Amino acid sequence: ADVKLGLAAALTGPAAKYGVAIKNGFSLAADEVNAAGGVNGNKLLLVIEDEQGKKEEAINVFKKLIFKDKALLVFGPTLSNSAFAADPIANAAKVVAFGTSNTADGITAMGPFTFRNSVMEADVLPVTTRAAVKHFGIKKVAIIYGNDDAFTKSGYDVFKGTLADQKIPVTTTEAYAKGDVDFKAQLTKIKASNPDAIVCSCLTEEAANIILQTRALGMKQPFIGGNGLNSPKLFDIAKGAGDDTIMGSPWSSENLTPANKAFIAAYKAKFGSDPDQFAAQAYDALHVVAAALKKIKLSGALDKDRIALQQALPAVTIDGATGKFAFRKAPPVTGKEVGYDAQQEAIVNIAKGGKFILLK
Amino acid sequence: MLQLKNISKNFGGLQVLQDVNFNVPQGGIFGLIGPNGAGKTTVFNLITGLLRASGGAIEFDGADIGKVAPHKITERGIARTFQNIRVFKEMTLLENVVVGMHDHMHYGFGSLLFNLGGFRRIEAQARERALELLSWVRLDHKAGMLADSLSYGEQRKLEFARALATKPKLLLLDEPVAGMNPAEKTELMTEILNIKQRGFSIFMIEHDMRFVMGLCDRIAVLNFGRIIAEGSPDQIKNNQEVIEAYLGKEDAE
Amino acid sequence: MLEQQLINALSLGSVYALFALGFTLVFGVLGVINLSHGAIFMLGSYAALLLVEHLALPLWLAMLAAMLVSGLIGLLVDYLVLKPLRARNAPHLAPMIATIGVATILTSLAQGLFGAENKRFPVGTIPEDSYNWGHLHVTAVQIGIVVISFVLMLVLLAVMRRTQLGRALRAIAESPKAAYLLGINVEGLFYLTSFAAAALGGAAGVLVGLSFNAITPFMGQPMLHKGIAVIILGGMGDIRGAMIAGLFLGFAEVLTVAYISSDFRDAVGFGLLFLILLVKPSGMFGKVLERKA
Amino acid sequence: MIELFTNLGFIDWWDGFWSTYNTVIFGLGVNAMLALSIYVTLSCGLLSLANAAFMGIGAYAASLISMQTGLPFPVALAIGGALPALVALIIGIPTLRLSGVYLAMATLGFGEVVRVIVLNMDITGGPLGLNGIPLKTEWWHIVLLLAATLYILARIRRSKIGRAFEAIKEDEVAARLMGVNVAGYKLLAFVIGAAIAGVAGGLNAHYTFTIGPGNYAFENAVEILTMAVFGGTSTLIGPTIGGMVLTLLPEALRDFNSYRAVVNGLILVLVILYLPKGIWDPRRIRAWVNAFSRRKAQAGGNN
Amino acid sequence: MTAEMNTNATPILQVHDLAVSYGHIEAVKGIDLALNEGEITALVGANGAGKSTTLLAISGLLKPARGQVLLNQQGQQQDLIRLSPHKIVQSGIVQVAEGRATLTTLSVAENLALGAYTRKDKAQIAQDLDWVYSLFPVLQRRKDGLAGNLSGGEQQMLAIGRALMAKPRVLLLDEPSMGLAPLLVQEIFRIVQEINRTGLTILLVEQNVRQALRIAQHGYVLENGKIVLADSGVNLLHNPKVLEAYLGG
Ligand SMILES: Nc1ncnc2c1ncn2[C@@H]1O[C@H](COP(=O)(O)OP(=O)(O)OP(=O)(O)O)[C@@H](O)[C@H]1O
Ligand SMILES: Nc1ncnc2c1ncn2[C@@H]1O[C@H](COP(=O)(O)OP(=O)(O)OP(=O)(O)O)[C@@H](O)[C@H]1O
Ligand SMILES: CC(C)C[C@H](N)C(=O)O
Ligand SMILES: [Mg+2]
Ligand SMILES: [Mg+2]
Repeated sequence: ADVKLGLAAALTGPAAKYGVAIKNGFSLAADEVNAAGGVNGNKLLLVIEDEQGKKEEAINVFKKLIFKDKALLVFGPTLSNSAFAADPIANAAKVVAFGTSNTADGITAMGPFTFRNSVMEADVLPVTTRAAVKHFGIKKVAIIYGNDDAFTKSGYDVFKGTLADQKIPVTTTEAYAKGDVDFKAQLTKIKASNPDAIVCSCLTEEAANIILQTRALGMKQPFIGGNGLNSPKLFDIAKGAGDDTIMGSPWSSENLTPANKAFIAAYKAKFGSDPDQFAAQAYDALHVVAAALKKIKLSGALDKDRIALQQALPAVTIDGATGKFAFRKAPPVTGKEVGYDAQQEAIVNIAKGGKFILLK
Repeated sequence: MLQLKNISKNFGGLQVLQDVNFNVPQGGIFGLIGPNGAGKTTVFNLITGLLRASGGAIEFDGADIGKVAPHKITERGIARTFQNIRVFKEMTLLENVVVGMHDHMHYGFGSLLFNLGGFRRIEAQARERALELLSWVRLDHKAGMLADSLSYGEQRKLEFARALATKPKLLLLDEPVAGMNPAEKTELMTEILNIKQRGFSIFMIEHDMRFVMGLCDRIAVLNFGRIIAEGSPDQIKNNQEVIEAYLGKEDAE
Repeated sequence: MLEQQLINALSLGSVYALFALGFTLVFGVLGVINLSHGAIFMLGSYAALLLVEHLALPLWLAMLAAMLVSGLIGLLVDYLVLKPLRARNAPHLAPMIATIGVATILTSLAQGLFGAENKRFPVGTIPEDSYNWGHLHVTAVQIGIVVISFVLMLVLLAVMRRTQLGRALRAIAESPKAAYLLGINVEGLFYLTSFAAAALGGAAGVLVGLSFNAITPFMGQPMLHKGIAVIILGGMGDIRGAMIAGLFLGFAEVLTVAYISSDFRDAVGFGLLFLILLVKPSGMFGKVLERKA
Repeated sequence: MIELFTNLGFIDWWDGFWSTYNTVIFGLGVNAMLALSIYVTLSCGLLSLANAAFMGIGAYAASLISMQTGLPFPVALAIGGALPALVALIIGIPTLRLSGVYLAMATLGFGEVVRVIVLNMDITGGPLGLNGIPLKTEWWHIVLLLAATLYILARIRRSKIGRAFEAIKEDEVAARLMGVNVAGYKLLAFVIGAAIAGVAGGLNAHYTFTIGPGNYAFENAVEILTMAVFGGTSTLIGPTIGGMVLTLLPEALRDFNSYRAVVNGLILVLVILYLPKGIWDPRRIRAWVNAFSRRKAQAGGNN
Repeated sequence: MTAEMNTNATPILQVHDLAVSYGHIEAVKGIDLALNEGEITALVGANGAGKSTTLLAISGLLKPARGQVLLNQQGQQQDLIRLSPHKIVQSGIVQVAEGRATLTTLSVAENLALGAYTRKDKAQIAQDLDWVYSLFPVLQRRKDGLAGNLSGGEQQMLAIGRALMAKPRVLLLDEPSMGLAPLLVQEIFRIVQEINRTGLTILLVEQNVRQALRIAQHGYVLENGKIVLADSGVNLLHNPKVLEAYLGG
């Protein structure tokens, strides 16, 4: 029988650029698995729903996937913001919620059924920061971040801690809100504080614009950011102005492992465009689940199977597009069972000529 | 019962009333006349608390009401009609009148919430009384219609009934017969006399001289914000200054 | 830094003002808070973008064409939605709610047609580097925005204050019935207003698209919020008020960031609005009729 | 035996259906309450857009109580209603002097201020909002509170308070001179609306697991208004229906996928165009009924 | 109807079988009126008889259920029913509506300027403005103030003045004397006669029945939406029915 896997992704709305990549990554992987005869003879069937990048929709979609479509597990949602809203439902229903792009702190603290293969900001940013500091000889930085989004805010918190740990003084901290387009006031202030680099906990749209406006103000500082910046979109908008931006991610197109090469080629063949981190993580996530499914025997009783899957998952390791992957139990929270984070090394990239390449 | 003492009012630089003094006696019908823009409506607005006087005092039944809020003034027993009709257009005639009884409907919140006897009795009485008031102005047959569907003149009558519903001691009428034809005016004159008989005091502004002279016991004349004459209808009719400023030579109607 | 911030404020304020001009015009004349103004603004931006990208039109021509396109969309919205509501004597909130529906439709259509992604004008559409005086940096778009906003505002102001057309528009604003009795072609002027307002919105869209490189189907929404604050601050329907209030908001936001904290930037607009209305219940420049009865 | 099977099938189906759609179903009641909360102020001629903020205050208050104290749910809900009412009382006094759109915008401004405060506070979780709010709302809570709201509002409507509201809506000056304490009644309407919105917020928070500052912003304020106007604001039935229909609509349109919002918007526009006074317009319905019975009578006469 | 209608005068405006309803209520039930060129025609009737409704229908602000409003344009009869209101004004029919329709947020001068909206003859407009100011000096004194701040009577003057600025061929006056002081009432009737003498056709709706019939060549009496009497002004003035019903005996 088919194994139904739910996917809640932001296919429309401002986060669609991530969501569509995610969807592509999943369908690519599912096709591969099915072409190879499925898992234990069962075909994988993706049930894809659009959660629009909104909390409320994420909740609705999760419920639909879990209760109506009776999916064995649910991937997504795209944004951490939505994950905070939707994952508790999966936990309550004892269904695995598997995030492939949620990087905020505390996602997996929501319960034992929360999994993610996206690497937490808390793991990525310290590495990124250290590399950037070394590369540019940075003494002090300014921060700009979106203060009304779970992901950008949580990224900011991590940056703040990291910078304190690494003893890099912060000249000024500036915030913006979703949908803002004019950052000149904040940037002028940053300019006056004269930092060596600008740390940006942002989603791509804002980041690109921030970078452009920084340059228009005659500032030359490089940017440091997290996976929010990791989209070709950044360069569509910012063009060359984005150069020298340093970004940490578990995936890079230049990471020439066989698995990654195969992934990139297959993706290009299927969709005619270059993949990105989010496609890669989605692609890997499906393979992780496929590996877990191989290990269990589906009984047909949904409740049991769901739990079986949850129990099988933590032990899975694969060598995927993002490299070697394993799960790691999330940091404990008193009085609560927790889920599983990704155990993966971040790769630090630098933007050159309109794309991210490995920082050597 | 109502005393205006040295009332003055200005809007920005425009002096609209200056040292206006007069008394409206209890029980009678008092008239205020004067050319357009003399400040008559402004006097009403001051009395009913919609405007604050720039100087002077207004006393009603011996108490100063110069700073009392409009709804409190109504509570004290002054009601009015408006020159530019202000009925509640989207409400039925009956409801319009019942709104006027607002202050006199005493039931507790509990009674309201659980539709207790007190609530029902008071509401029923109010409706009954409203119908009666509407019948005074011959609108009872339209009681259930929306006020919006009334013609101009009918709306005036509705305002009249609504004002009476507040059980005023003093009724202020701002041009009550504007827009009515002579027959209707005559009818309303009888009505007003009836009301006076029932113990209401009336203070009216009106440009229709036959009406004013026929009804009022006393008349004050306002011109450019000053009282230029006060007296009985006959005195006013023959006052040279009033004739020049207001009445005109030949009395046409 | 202050000088630079003042320049930032002036250009930001001009954007707000320009957006608010059309918005307040519609309110002033039609008495409708047209919540689709943001969507029309967005479409103006896309129109110019498409013309520049695909037809390689020069910018000034693309801008005029975009104004025409958005003007026509405004006209269409008026014809299909606002006019029937006028004819049916709809209660005053109905048109506003209907324009919410229109905004939803236009936004999601744009999303379907152009995608949800950020777009920008091709590099080189306008000179991108800034003019520098010492440490001051001003871009060509910034200058363009300020100049165009002021010119459009002055023209509109002159029309409203000095011409018979302007008087007629104000007459309609107060009472269409009275206007009809004066022989004013009320419906015609409603259309004209909707067209002109939308065209102004479109112009604002093009300028914002040019200066912020963030053309998205959703770009109208935040602008709409600011626009609402601006037209209220300025006194509903008051052209000059909208202009001044737009600038004022720009300065308030920028100076808040500069001297208080960027955390409060978004609260400033509505926070000020809240405070100012408490002191002046009809906005900074709104006139009140005092006459009560 | 067969019966038992079908019953089991039904129960199974029902379980799935209920678990999938209970948020939507709960949303029916909560949104009806929200639409009613704005109806109260509208019925008094106040266009107040603060209800989203009041809902938020109620939601945060109730959730924090549930999450951080051991107080029972009814207490949390009661405080969720009382706190916004108190806030309404305080801000109402200066704000309610405003009229029309100016009031709308001042209240919107108030909402924005509340949002930014919540965004910058620690106890509220800042932009992350509160997550993992215990699931305490049950269907009958909503039914009960919606019914209570409807009952109380219906009683008020038929009383001198309701008439005073209506008179104020039509003509403040005239109402004042009919002895109506206009400022007082406006404040009353504002406070009642805030309390209803607050309770609705508390209920909502306890079945959505999560709340955040973005849930009570501009769009939400406008959406609440939309529900009321869409349903029709001349009776209590209108907002109730409006809240429910607009909750169901997006769900019903799920099959339109990416054009769902287009269809949603289109329906909104069309309904307003053809029913400018909302879906539930008693006068129109009466007219239809009359026309229908007349036609029937005619048909009867012909026979 | 024994009226000896003035057969020399041609009707400039003819209302034929006009019926107007508000929802289910028929307020005007198929009436005929004829306004002779250069004459004053009075239309009288009780409150709610349908006078204002008739005028609004002629001006195109209410869409009648049936009937015609025919305007005589150089010998051609044009039916105005289908025209939109501003076209009707452009063809020379101007109304001073009940309740004045003052544009309260515009200044007095702007109100007057808008009266001349359909006109292009600038020089003549300026002259007419002076004339209106001379008729109503208070308007000149308050010309820059907001019209909404004028007293009731002042607004009435403004409304009439504004209509005169339109230089109409036919002037429809709905209770012009309402709310005016006695002196001014005289003045208004004098002005009505004066402008009538310049060739203007006037349809006068008045509650001041006596005065109205005194200056009107023709009069109609409207009752419950129907014309019940039509005669010359003088005759109506002495008609016992009219005396009883409208003049209070
Ligand atoms: N709010 C205001 N601002 C400026 N002027 C005002 C205001 N209210 C009234 N006025 C002016 O005050 C004067 C007196 O107005 P008021 O309405 O009292 O006159 P009135 O005697 O009632 O006249 P009428 O008989 O025409 O109704 C008028 O000239 C009017 O224009
Ligand atoms: N908007 C409306 N809706 C419903 N009925 C109306 C409306 N306006 C007027 N009517 C009704 O139509 C009839 C005629 O009204 P109209 O205003 O024409 O009377 P009128 O002769 O001008 O009276 P008045 O002398 O009082 O001004 C009245 O019975 C009135 O109740
Ligand atoms: C798509 C990504 C930018 C999402 C982001 N990492 C988040 O957790 O919200
Ligand atoms: Mg007056
Ligand atoms: Mg009339």
